[in-house]
Amino acid sequence: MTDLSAGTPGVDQIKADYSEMTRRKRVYGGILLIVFVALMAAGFRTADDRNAGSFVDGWHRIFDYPTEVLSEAWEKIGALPENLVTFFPALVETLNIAAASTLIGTIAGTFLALMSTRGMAMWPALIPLFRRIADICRAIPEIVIALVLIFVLGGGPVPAMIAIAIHTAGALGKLFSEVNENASLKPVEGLHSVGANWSQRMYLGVIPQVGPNYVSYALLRFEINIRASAILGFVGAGGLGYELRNSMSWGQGRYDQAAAIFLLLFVTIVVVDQLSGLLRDRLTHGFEKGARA
Amino acid sequence: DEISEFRIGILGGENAQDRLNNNECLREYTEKALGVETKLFAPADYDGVIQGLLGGTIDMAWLGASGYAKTYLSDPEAVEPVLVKVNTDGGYGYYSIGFARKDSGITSLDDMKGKTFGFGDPNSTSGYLIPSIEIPAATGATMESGDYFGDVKFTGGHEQTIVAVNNGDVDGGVTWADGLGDWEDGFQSGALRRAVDAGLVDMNDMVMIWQSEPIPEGPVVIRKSLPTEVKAKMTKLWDNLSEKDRECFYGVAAGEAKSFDPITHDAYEIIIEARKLKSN
Amino acid sequence: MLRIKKLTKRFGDNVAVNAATLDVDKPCMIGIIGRSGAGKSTLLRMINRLTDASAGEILFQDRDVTQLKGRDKRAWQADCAMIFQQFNLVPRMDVVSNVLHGTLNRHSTLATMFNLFPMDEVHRAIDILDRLGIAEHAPKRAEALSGGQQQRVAIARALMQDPKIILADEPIASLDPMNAQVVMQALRRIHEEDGRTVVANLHTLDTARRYCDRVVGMRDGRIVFDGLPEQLTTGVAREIYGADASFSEEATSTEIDTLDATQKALMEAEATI
Amino acid sequence: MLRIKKLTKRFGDNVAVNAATLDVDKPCMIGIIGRSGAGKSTLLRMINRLTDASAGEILFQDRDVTQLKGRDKRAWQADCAMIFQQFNLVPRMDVVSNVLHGTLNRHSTLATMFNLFPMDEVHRAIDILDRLGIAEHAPKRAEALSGGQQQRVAIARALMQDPKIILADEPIASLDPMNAQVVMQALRRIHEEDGRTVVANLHTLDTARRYCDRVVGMRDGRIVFDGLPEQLTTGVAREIYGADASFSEEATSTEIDTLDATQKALMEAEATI
Amino acid sequence: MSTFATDLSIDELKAEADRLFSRKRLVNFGMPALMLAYLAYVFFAFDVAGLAGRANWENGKTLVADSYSYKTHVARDNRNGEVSVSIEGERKGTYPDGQAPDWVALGATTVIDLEDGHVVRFGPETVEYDIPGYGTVRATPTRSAGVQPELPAGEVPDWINVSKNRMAITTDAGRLTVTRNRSEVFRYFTGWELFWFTLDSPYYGKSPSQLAGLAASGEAGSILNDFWTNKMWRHQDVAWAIFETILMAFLGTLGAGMIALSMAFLATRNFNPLKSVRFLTRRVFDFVRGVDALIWTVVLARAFGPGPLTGALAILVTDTGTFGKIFSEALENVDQKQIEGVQSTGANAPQRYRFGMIPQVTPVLLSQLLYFLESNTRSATVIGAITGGGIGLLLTQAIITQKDWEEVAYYIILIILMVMLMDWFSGWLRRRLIQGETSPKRKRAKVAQAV
Ligand SMILES: Nc1ncnc2c1ncn2[C@@H]1O[C@H](COP(=O)(O)OP(=O)(O)OP(=O)(O)O)[C@@H](O)[C@H]1O
Ligand SMILES: Nc1ncnc2c1ncn2[C@@H]1O[C@H](COP(=O)(O)OP(=O)(O)OP(=O)(O)O)[C@@H](O)[C@H]1O
Ligand SMILES: [Mg+2]
Ligand SMILES: [Mg+2]
Ligand SMILES: O=P([O-])([O-])[O-]
Repeated sequence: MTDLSAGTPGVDQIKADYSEMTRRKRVYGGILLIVFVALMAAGFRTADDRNAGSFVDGWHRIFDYPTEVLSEAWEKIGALPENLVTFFPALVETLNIAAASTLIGTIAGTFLALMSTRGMAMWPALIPLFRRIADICRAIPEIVIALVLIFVLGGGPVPAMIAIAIHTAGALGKLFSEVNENASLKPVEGLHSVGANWSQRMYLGVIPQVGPNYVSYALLRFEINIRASAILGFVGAGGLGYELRNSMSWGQGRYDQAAAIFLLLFVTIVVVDQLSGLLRDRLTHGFEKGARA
Repeated sequence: DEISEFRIGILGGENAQDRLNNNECLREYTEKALGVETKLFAPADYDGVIQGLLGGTIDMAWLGASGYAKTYLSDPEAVEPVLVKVNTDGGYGYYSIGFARKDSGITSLDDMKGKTFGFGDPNSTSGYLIPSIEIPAATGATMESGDYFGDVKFTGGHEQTIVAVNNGDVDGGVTWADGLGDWEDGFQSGALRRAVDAGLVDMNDMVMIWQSEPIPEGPVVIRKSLPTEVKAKMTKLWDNLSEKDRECFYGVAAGEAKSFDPITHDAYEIIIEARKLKSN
Repeated sequence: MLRIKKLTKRFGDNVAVNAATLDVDKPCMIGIIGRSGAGKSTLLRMINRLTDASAGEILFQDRDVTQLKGRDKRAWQADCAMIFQQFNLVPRMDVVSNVLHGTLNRHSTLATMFNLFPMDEVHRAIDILDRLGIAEHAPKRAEALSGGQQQRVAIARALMQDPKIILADEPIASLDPMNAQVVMQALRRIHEEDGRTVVANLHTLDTARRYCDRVVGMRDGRIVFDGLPEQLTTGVAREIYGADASFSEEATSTEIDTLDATQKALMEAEATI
Repeated sequence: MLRIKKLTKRFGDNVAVNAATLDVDKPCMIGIIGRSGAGKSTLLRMINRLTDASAGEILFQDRDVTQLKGRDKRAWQADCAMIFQQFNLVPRMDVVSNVLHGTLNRHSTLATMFNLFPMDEVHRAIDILDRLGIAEHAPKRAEALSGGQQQRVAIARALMQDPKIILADEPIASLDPMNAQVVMQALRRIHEEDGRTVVANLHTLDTARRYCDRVVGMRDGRIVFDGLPEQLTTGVAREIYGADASFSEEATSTEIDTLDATQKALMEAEATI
Repeated sequence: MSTFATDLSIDELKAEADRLFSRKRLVNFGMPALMLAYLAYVFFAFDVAGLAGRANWENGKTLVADSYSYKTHVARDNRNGEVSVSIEGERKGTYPDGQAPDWVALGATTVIDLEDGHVVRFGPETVEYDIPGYGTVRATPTRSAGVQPELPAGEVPDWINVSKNRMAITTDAGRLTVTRNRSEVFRYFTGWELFWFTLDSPYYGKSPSQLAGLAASGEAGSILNDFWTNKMWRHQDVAWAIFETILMAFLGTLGAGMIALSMAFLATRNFNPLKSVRFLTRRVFDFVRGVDALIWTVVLARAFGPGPLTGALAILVTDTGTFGKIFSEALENVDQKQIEGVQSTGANAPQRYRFGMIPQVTPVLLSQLLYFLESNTRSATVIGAITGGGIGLLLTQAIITQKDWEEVAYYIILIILMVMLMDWFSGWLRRRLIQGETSPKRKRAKVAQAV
């Protein structure tokens, strides 16, 4: 690392090389920019072309639908409290789907992560297997699993819960194993040397290190899962999404209900978002404080 | 005023790609007739097509009666009905059929008391609108969950209703059929027949528990603001399709039928009233 | 007591420990020296069974330790405590819990999950901490302690195991001279007072000379010296370290009083560049 | 040349620099010493106009620098290069680009947005790097360099500005002794060869003594000493640092040769505990 | 931090440790207990026990079996005596008139060999089914008297379902249904039949080597065309659908990135001193993020109609909120030192941003963008299912109509591959564009945090 290394190229050589590098960078940068712009433009044109309405014709109509919904909702503003009460149980169901699937997914994700991290896995040879399992769980959109399960199990919250839990397990499995990779293996080795078994090593050596990060990610996932569970309602998995789809789909005449459900959903998402943001902040913050002490 | 393209919407109920394939010939005829590029769109549910018609992004579609009523109620100036499918027997009606599993012991609406009842799509005439009016008339109670039926659900569509009943997910449900032919075959056409053909249900395991009054077949509608000449051309094209190309007609009409014949808004007043009734 | 016979460890083509043979017949304090990569750590890790041997035997009271599996292996690990250069504590847990980890082998997973350590063990842990002079830190998190204190917690954990042997892998390498002294003295005291065998990898000659009864020198995986500290002449040291005549023993020293200033400063400068 | 008159900076109730007055009439190398919080950084930052003064004047060639705005202020900054303790380079950009940042003030915004610097400036940048002995690192990213090398890049950036004054805020505080020496020698050489004024905040007395023509001592925002290095006796130092009689000058030393071994080792022991 | 004596005696320390451990045990028992209690509540609230009873495992089996097998229908129209053979009973899978696979012998009496001794005969009047180990079942369908079954003596087994107008027999070899109008045999085979070519293609049934030979002799184009336009599996449409899905994700993500970047400055303390504007921008971000992309799809469908543009715009709107939040946080967290370094040379504001800030935030922004590209591919699938189009629509429709599970399986596999490909691609691009990451792990963790 010292500058005394012999045989350094002459300054002229360095200058020539550097000029060459700069030119090359400029050319590449230019090409990249052109390619990017061309891709965006071509992509937009294709999408516009394959769409029923075009962007130019439609953009001034983007407020038509919200206006229709809101004006009806406003007319029937008196019915709002009643609507809110009517759909509250559906909200509880949606929250339950999200919470239960987050809980189950977190547990499964923890397992997947421990199984697929070098130095922690119980069966190191199977690390690639568990990684692929996590990848696949993550790659399948929830809606696919949910629809298949609805076929077998019938509609309702359970297919949605399972579908979201599977996806959550995959997503968290990946995130957690990244956290694990950053965790120090020293405590694990220390525990190994006293004759602790695998579960003791994981529980005492790994979990305390990664716990706050895990919780933080799980909370984030909970936010995402509330949306997911609402979306799955659209395809028959119950909860707020189901109610929202029915009333939106009926349209005029039940837009007041749609607005009420939407309000419930939106407020819930924002509240959970804020709360979990606060909590996560505290977790990571507290974590740093602990390290500094 | 000129148009630069023509967009036809196709309702759900069958595989999206099958629907597009069945209507491909119609697209080609339209292109020839109008001389502009023509596209087919097959959104996931009834509402997708309706929104397209309302927003002016879809020019023509074959709607269900209730769907037309919704379009009309949202914006009376959006579309006008021009044609209707006429069955082989000359009529243009079909039925909403209530059914249940044989082994559940349910044979009539009376047995359904306290049980779970399944509707299809909220915008379906036979899967929701008509039964939601006629069944309360028959039972003398509302369709609210817990009033007469223990629970009332929307399954999302005709196919889902059949599966839900077959699975015991709901105890009874409603779907559509033409009422012709045999129960064992799932009638001549309709959602039940399709399910039988697909090997999904065995009609021996099912019983019919209710049948509605005839429901008028939904209209083929066209956007009002299109140039008169375009509307006339398209109406003529559909009208003549049964003579011009039998194969194509079969695909567009989704089965055997006589032809598409002209119809006007008045035929749907009653459905519109019914729908108004259901809007709170 | 502890007999190591032709113990060998290969990592691919690289032979980390090459037919090491060692005989310990009575409790004593052994220092293992040798330059980086000589195989010191690997040797200790094989004894503790953190690493599997490629060949050879480790006999403890005439039982072959290398053959143990599962529960037996963990039981052996419990008998043979290990102290690491980087302490290897659980940093976010409190000191007492870290010390109690020494008893894990005796408890079921479930019991440890619910923190069901018997109270008398908790008290014994505090007694051990007291013996090492850090009892007042008991409720603190391990990460809140200084390096020397953490290493003493690690020693406490080892003592909690009530082991027959204590292995220490460069226990003072990451400590400053003052803490190093405290830690080495603690180890020596444990050996003297409890009569336990202590095997410590050391990277400085003078530490080995000062605290050990017996010094083993390793070079390129082989044991090239095994004798009393007094036999460790500069010539022998040169051989162990494979150094030429310019070798100055003090270059490896960490003892507070023997530092040659310039030498040290230069070394550090090098290390940081 | 540079005249500072009653320069004051208040942060709320806290007076960081208190009526500092300084007169530099010919190019020289000035070291500013004082303990942490004495106001050294604030003083330099005010001269460079990174921080606005609360009161007082900074006159450079009889123009009041504190009053400059916009373009004029930036032109002054270009004339008065600053070197930071943490180098303040753009770590993800290559070394030459970092050096070229020294010319930003001379180029139009548009050209610089696309990173279009004239080729002859690129060559000059490499020449400067060569002068500082790090030309071969030219195409590397700044973050890939060691601390001493990064600081030399920062110096190169300063030289690229072709400044009338170079301000250096503890340029060697985050460097090890060897790199510190290289960097200080580079600064000294720049002063000697180019005849530029260099003002450097230093946190060690001996560095100030060794490299500076003139030493300024600050305490609690005030300039309490201004004289030749030779005048800087231990007594004066004690006053600057506000230390009691136990103050030992070497405690602040980073020079390689003047280390007192025991002292040093103890200090480190303290630092790590 | 050194060891200064405290005034706690050893016994006091022990007592303190006792308290510490009881507290820990409380937490150790309490947390799992709470989780268990919640799961138990969910178990009852969702009626999992009842669901397990209602679950239709037959459907599950059908689904699994159907996803790797297909059935060939041999159907006789009892009114006119015509026999047709078709794969999956679909028009586009029908054998041309007079043709049939070799296990079907067409004639006055059509003999269908279901193997293992199972033989079905469609006679002019009567349908016969020889079932080994049971006997021969006969049925005579007439318009007037319904289906008249003749079964071997004894109890009717549960795999035979008879009523007046219908008879259905399900065996391992196949399935026979007879109604008054129609007699039909299903025979099941493993595989995805007609995946490469449909029956009407001259290349149907050719081996790969034959095809290679034909391709070499100049028919490659037409072979490709027949495969591409396969009516059964519609490879062309599927490819377009996948493309549309990716297109939605691509346009939505990058469009959102560009809009969010320009808006993020408005929400950042160091660039926008106006607190009210900052507040407003942030609430806008929160709002568009809080309303899910799915809702935006529904809202935008009125203006733009169905299609990929609507889906792309829905993603764009939602992600503008998400990116806006992430980007403004990244902008607020920039290292001031670098900016100061550039500032000290006399650089003006744009130059300070260009050199002091852009190099810092680019990696963060880029990696976020690329990460979302992958996750939006999944969102686009869902959005497509509701209105947009693309592979999501194909999939949901195939599931809802519930007959072609092999197509469902095909689509699911394609979706998984697509998402994994996008994951790999975005990861690859991330590494390429953000080369020389000093600590990739830390950055990745940061990225993940934001998702
Ligand atoms: N897990 C491993 N995989 C491959 N090679 C290894 C491994 N562990 C150790 N080695 C190699 O074995 C040899 C001996 O290593 P070991 O750590 O035992 O040496 P050491 O004497 O402890 O050195 P140090 O003083 O650096 O700790 C070295 O060449 C090392 O590279
Ligand atoms: N931006 C600021 N806001 C408020 N107070 C500040 C600010 N910058 C510096 N100060 C205060 O001004 C005083 C002088 O700080 P300055 O950084 O100039 O000291 P210094 O001599 O450079 O010390 P060090 O050796 O720690 O760098 C300190 O009390 C410091 O807390
Ligand atoms: Mg070692
Ligand atoms: Mg300072
Ligand atoms: O409106 P339907 O066609 O579903 O009755």
